[in-house]
Amino acid sequence: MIAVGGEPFYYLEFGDIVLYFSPVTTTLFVLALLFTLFVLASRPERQVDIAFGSDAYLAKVITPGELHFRKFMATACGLASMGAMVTGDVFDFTLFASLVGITNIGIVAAVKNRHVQNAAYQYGLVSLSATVPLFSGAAMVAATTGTLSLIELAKGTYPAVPLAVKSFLVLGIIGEGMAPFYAAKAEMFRAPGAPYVIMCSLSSLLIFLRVVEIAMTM
Amino acid sequence: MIPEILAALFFGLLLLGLHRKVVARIQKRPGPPVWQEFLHAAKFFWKQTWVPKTASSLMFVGIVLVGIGIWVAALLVVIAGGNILIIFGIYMLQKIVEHGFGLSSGSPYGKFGGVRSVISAASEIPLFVSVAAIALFTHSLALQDIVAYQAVHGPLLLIVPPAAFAMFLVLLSKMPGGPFSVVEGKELVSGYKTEHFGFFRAGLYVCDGLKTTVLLWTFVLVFIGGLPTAGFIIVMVILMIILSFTCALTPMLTPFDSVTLQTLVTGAMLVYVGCIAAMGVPG
Amino acid sequence: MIRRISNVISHFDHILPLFAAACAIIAAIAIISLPFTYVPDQLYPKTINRASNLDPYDRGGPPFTQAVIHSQYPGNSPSAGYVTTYLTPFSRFLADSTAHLGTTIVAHPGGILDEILYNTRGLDTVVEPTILFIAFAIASYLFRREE
Amino acid sequence: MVVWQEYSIGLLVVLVTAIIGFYVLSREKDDLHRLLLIDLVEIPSLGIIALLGTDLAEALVLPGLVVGIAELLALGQLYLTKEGLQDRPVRGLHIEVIDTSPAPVIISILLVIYGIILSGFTGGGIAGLGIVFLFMSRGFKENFSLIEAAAGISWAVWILAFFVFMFAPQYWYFAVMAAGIGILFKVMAKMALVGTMWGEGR
Repeated sequence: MIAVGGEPFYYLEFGDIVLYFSPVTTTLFVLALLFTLFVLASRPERQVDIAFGSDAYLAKVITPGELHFRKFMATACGLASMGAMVTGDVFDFTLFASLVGITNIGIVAAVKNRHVQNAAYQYGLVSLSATVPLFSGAAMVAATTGTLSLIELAKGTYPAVPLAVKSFLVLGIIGEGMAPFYAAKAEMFRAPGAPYVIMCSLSSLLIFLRVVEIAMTM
Repeated sequence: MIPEILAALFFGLLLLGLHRKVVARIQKRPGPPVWQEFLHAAKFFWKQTWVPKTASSLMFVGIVLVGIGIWVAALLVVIAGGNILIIFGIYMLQKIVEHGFGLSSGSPYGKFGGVRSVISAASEIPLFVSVAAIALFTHSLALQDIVAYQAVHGPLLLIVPPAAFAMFLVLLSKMPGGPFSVVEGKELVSGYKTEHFGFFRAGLYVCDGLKTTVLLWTFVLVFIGGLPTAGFIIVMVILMIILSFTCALTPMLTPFDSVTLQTLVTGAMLVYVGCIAAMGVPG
Repeated sequence: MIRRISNVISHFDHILPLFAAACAIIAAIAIISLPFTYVPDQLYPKTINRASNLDPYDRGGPPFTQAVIHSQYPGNSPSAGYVTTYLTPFSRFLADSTAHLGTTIVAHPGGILDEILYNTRGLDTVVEPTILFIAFAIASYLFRREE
Repeated sequence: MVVWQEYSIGLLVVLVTAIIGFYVLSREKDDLHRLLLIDLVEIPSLGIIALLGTDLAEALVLPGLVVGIAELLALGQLYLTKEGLQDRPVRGLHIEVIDTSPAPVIISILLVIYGIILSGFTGGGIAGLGIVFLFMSRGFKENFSLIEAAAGISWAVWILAFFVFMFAPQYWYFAVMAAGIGILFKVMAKMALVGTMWGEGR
């Protein structure tokens, strides 16, 4: 019984890493899947900027090369969030989270706009330093309980995970793109190409939901 | 299923109308009739509709359906007494929907609305801290179990008042004209809604109606417990009036002030939950 | 006060210092709550066979036989334990004739590390090069766009 | 009462270093220095993983390391782009001996052969080094997208091998060999690409 997410009804085994589908993880997985498909199918918008001092306005158009690259990044981001939603292993989850972090950088880094690139760089620095609390959190979970599997941890027979270790994990996820570090992200969101930029937002929200579930399960 | 959805929609729009009425009366205006929002929705259904030339057309149209879809799903989860995390997950997806609305058109006003909706994602964090506080007591996040727990131990509103307060702030951030409602600020025309007109705007009203009902209902279920239907309606109306008073009597914050305030609340909540966890839960 | 805080967080240059400070604070909290119990019953415990030619990475006995692996779900990977001793013919010759061939993924392929990485925790390893792959794609895209 | 074991003492030391690292990071203003400092901060995290003290720790250190390197690579390139530092007129080594004699080719071929014999990660590294050396010495305008495609395909082979492990474990031998060869070519191609990315911009 996974206390917080409800009873899992399907397990998918990859050796020691077992993916599980409980009501909560399945819902999140399906949402990630739907949005990924949605994002893949839609074309980017043409962002309109007003040219000050005259009546003119300009529409920014995304070049085909950039379009392909960002579509690829958005898809990878979607796949990573899907994986993070259903994985039943703490370390695997942190890896998926950092994959989400780096695809988010990729989605906006391709934009040729100094301001956006600056924001992307700062966000990238945060997401890179966030791997420190993430991975150390996962390692400390293993050391203090002797397992990394959420399914085992949820059984309650293992020693409790110290609160500080949980905070490490949550802080790591926050660093991968949640508020209040969103301020940097919001600047990234000024980039044109709504469907792809939305993936950044979606993936970090979903991952945050999942880490709450994980922290409460442990 | 369809009657429930329609009832929830109708009720939610009425609540929003009530909100406008209360705010207007506080400001010494007569205000629109209570069913004004409903009339708006009905009117927009028959208005002329097209997709702007600069928009990402699939996204422009699809995001309306997505918005309606997620709130219908949330409503069904509430009715089924499902997991509260799913409801809050959907609540967070509202951010994505706002973002999609704002960015898909290419309009700068919509874009600012969308960007602000991303900034205001800070409002979600108090939500999760309050969820953690609840889980410490109920040991489950299924709505059924939470309601059952309250039937035995009395309303959670009295057991964990700070959690209720945090969740109240979250509700507040989704009310039009509230201190945290930076997303639809009037300096941005209509924020993320700017470019969606006609039929799409009607869809937005459907979204808003469902959203209001679902959020208020969840709040009542989680913090007060199971009630008869009439009781639910009365408590939700009272809650709405409290919210309207708060909205009318507080200034709207700048986006980053709003983030700061919500982050501070989150910090306080974290300390509180930490204290509960450290002292051990009675019962 | 609130205004001052929001002025700080509104600028993205301040995000990294904020995050670093948060990390430092959490680390300090971790130090305060420190003595953590280390659970002795760990997965994949480390035992080193000093006598082996494959020292320090021989934990699986002779090549192409199944070693005993203490994994989380032994039932899920029936072939666990074979990969511990994967050697190419040439490295096998080196291993047989000298005492200086450690077999790990960073020295030579094979060894218990590969067993964990490839077999029981394969999904981790799939995700990890995917990160590398994505990072690489970003770098090469940015690099090439300038040409 | 929880006792102070070796694990907790080790953790104390590593966490103190982490605090120092993060403190420095929070004071640093320069973008490039921040990037370098983060690399420094990552080391305590590897330390914490290593304190696990099992084979699992070793297996976890590797992804940790790779993620750090990968993000460093991407961010480094992003830094160059955002600062507009593309004007690096470096092309090859331009040493006369290396330009004309057949030695670089022979050395490269030897390295590649040795790498193939070793196979796996190290083999890929060594073979990749050989190719990088060849490119450096001759300043080839190599076909970037071709190598990229090769890297992608070998990556796919490698991933495929993992799925064989998971879904058809009875073919583990085939999977091991496919993985060993896949990673050989993958690392080789990646190294070659990274090695040629310097100095070729305008």
